[in-house]
Amino acid sequence: MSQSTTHSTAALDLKTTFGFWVYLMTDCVLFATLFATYAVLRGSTLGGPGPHELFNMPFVLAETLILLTSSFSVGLGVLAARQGQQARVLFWFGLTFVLGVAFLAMELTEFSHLVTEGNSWRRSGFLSAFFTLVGTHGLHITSGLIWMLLLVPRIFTRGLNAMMVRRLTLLSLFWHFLDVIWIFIFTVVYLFGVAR
Amino acid sequence: MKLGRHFTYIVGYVASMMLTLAAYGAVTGQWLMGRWLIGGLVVLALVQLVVQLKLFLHLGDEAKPRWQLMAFWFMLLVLIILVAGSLWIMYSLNYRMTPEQMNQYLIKDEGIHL
Amino acid sequence: MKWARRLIIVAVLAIVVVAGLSYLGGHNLAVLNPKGLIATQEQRLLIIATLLGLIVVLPVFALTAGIVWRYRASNTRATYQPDWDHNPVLEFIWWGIPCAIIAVLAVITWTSSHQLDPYRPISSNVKPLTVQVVALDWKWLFIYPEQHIATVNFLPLPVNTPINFEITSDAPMNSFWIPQLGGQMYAMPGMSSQLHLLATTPGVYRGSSANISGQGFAGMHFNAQVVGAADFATWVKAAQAAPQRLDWNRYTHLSQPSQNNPLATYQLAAPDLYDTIVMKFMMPMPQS
Amino acid sequence: MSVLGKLTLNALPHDPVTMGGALSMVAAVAGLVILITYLRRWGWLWREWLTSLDPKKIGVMYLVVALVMLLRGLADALMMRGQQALSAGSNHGFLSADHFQQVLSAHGTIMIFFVAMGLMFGLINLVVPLQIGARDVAFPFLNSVSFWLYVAGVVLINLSLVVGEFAATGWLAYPPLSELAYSPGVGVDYWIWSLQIAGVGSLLSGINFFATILRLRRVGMTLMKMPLFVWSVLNSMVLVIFAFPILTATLGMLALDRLLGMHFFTADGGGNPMMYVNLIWAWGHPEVYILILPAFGVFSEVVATFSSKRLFGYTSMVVALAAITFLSFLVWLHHFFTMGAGADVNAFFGIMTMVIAIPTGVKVFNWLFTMYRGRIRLTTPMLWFLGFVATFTLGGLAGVLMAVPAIDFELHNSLFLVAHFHTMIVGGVVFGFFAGLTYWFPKVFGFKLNERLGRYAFWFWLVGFLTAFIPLYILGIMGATRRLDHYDASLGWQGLFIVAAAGIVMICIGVGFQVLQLAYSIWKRDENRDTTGDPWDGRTLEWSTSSPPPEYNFATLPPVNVRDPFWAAKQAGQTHPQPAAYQDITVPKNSPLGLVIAGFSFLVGFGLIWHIWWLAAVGLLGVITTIVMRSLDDETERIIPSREVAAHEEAHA
Repeated sequence: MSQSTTHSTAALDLKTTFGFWVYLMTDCVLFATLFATYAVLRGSTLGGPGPHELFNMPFVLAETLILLTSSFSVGLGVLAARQGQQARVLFWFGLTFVLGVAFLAMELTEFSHLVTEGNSWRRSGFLSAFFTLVGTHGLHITSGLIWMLLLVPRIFTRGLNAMMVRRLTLLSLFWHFLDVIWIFIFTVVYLFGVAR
Repeated sequence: MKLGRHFTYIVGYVASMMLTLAAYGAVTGQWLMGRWLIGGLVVLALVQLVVQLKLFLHLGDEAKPRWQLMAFWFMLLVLIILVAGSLWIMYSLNYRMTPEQMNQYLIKDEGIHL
Repeated sequence: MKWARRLIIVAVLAIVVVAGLSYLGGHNLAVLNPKGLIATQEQRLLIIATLLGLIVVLPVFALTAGIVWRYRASNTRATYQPDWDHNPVLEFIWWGIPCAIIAVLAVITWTSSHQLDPYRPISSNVKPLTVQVVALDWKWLFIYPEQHIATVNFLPLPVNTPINFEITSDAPMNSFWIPQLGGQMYAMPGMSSQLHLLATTPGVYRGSSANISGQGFAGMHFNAQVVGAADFATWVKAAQAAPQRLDWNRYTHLSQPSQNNPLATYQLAAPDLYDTIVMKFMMPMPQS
Repeated sequence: MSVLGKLTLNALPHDPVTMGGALSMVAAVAGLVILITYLRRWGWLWREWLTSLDPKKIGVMYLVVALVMLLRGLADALMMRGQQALSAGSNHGFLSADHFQQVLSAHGTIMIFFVAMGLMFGLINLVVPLQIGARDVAFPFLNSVSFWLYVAGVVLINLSLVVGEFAATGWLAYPPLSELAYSPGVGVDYWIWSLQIAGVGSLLSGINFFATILRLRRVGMTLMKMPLFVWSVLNSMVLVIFAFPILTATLGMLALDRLLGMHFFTADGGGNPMMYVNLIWAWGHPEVYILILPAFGVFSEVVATFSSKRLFGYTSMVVALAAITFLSFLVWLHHFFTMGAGADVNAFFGIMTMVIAIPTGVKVFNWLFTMYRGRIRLTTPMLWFLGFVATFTLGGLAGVLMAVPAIDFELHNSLFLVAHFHTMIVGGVVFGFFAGLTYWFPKVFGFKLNERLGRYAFWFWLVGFLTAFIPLYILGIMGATRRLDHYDASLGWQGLFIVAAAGIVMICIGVGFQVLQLAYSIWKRDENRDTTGDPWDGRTLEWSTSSPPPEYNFATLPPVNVRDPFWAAKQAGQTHPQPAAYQDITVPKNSPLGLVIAGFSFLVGFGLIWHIWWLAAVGLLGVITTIVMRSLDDETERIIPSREVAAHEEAHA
């Protein structure tokens, strides 16, 4: 809390992590709005295809497990960063990056598959809500990957100083948060959609 | 202590994996039907939420006063008010607005349990 | 000099109030001059709620004036207690009394919301008349399904007859409102909302749209002409012999944006015109 | 699609009135630029103000932009009142229907987003760090980014006057009117993107001050020892944090409808316009509480200081604030009772709405009893407070009336409603921020505002407001709906519209006096210079610094252990304890990157409005690269040597 000493890293960590956490809370409310709109528009298929015809469940399960694994690997990455093991940090964050790209690639194939079949976001209210909800999560994943790409290589030049550990921790918070959001997309959009 | 932190992540990972597969199985294997299935899926999702919040996001591990935890609780409150409120309002509006035959169509074709 | 200034202010205020009241006397205070069953009940509610509110508002004005006058800095005789900053009794009063007032108002709100729900049919031994209202781009279309007639921009109604309005729109969102007969109800495309009114006194009552719907919004007003049952019957017979017939393609021509449409009466050629208009927005999209 | 997307020469205004507005705005901006160049002040402006990260400088800039936008908003109001006073029967006034609807939409949007929010964040930046005894906000760079995003929103919305058009849909652009089918022009896009950009700025400010108040309070200042203004800002920031994401998502979905042809809120294609109304008000109602709570906070400070008394019922006031904050998330349906929801739903939200009147009433009573047994000095801030009590109480009563669904069916979207929310916003928010501006002006600038001219301004504002809006209450009862650009002469409404027009003229005279007051006070600043730092015999920490306070606010950070710490220090007679020795103080270095990020965001907005896709892409890329550049920059702070600190503190003591 005290400001009199030059910026002690502890105070800085506390303040920055708190600010970032509050940002994550605002993102939760943003996704809540998209979920509410999806739930309202769920029935507006206009006679077009509903969730039963559109979702390829094994494909989505694979996506979910990949993202879950990337959440696990980013956690280990931060642990390694706290213990200053530069090589392990690069390994775990590299793995997270690869898994993240894989998840994104699968999602984009699912989207392009839908669009080529004529079920684009223009088709009905339901599809608009589906593309926007899942797409916004996809955009967050993309920005997380860009953040990783710009941050992790700097370990070579800067090493694992206090600022780098703090920024890697914030990145892991963001990534875990995205996995939590995906749990609800997987459940509300896909599982509820296909449930009989 | 070193194993401790690793251990929490491993437990978190395995637990989340199992919860996801259980939910997936419940749907594709049709272990439960109708409202029971929806209820089951909600429970599994909430359990996984708690698991990831505690083991991955370390919710509540901060020193007192725990502002992050309080911010989370207030966010949850706003989220519930917003989603539940919106659904209650929109359900009441839609039910009173869409002509009768449209409601039947929704129930029959889309499987919406009005 | 000070007293002169105050006298002038009081005089000006008096003139303003008198001029205002005389102005209002000569004009139609629609919401406070109800001519329908529902509007009368809503007016009564408005007066009750205002009185309940004044129980708190008037003391606030009195207290403010008194305290500012008594404890003004120049009045050194007044007691000065800089550290007196809490009193449980006072707190109890200004938490308690407003809670009580709001509790009373809440009960009134709960009962009145259900009693005056626009979707609640009005119980009456007279056979209700169904009128289907379609808000178009900047004019009103009224369809009388049972009588097979339709009118544009004017709404004849029988007195003392419950009227079941079914309201939709083939244009941006509008709101169907006749202040002297009752509350308003939104008119929305692809949605059919309901409103139940009953006119108690014959006369001509202005109705208008209460929601901005584009350029011609200010022109979207009409007259609800409430007449006796016999006059209404004669008008219906005349309308049924109207030269113009309202079928689907005349309707599509009518629904093109236009303003200041002349009053018109049609024979209704397409009996389920209203449902088609509502379902029009539900049709599957052309494959895009 | 040409390289300039939809942008062509005929986007420039054609009709005389818009041309007049556009030319006068362009002339004003050009005049300003020429003046600054003539005075050779660009370097000074860039160094001292535009790239500054000092929250006090950013606060002043917020106030300047917000007050300029107040003038634009008032010009719109004048045009509306003029049109409605003239356009009865055969006379159609001087504005076409479409132009009138653009003016009313711009008036509403500018007044809420760019005047009220601007004044609020201006005051918060100036006062909160000082009142909690801190040297800076939690994230200084983020504060600069937020301000410049706000300015980007201001520039974008005003650009719609010169290039293209503005939304003709009302300040909340309800679909389906705001969808492509009924609003094909760029107007609605201008509305969406200026609000999105400014909205992100507001959200970041909300997070910034939420963290500042919770994390950077002076040691010993527990929550229950904070000044009431800081409490009101904390509650307001909670509302900002949890309400603005709803706005961002809803505007985003409307933008996707218009850009990618989606069907969220379209009339056809499976869209549900009612969901937009539901979501926009789920943000909309907390928004109006975001604005009014800091105004309540200002009143708590002003009334306590000018009654020379402790604030009455501190705990009760804090509980009332928390109750209002929580309840403001439970009331939004009262904005569309007439859409046709069920009686249970309407009744629940109606009852919740009237319950909010209880804590608001408690606050008013606590202010009255703060004055009780005090020594009341009727300075201008106190006059603004009394104006607030006079108007806000009536407005509150009208609000409780419309909380009852069955009554709201008769009053919704009528001029009665318009008069109600203007009473709440002008009587509450504007009077509150004017009181705050006058109260803290000497602290920020070092000299007091002229009292006599301030009183004239107040009386013209109050009488002008009542003259403008009491006729609207009556017109609403007579069945006049809002947003009418024309009405029949036979209705007998014209008389009241003319009285209302007289009212707005009086308000403009009031604003004239405020401009005169500012100019006169600046001219005579040496005579009423505030040398003590405590011009009003204040009670809280900000009065313990010099006026204007140094960049680092406080040389030393002694712990606080009581409410109204400065008042206690004055009673104990040691207001300026001299420490043994002063230390170096670190302050954030100036940075232009906040302005650059906002500049690129402006390009993204402009590109998306006019479908100049490459420009939007360039803008986005620019934003990302600037953020990365900022994260690479390590030396973001500079040291103020201890002798400089000592020099200033000796001068002030």
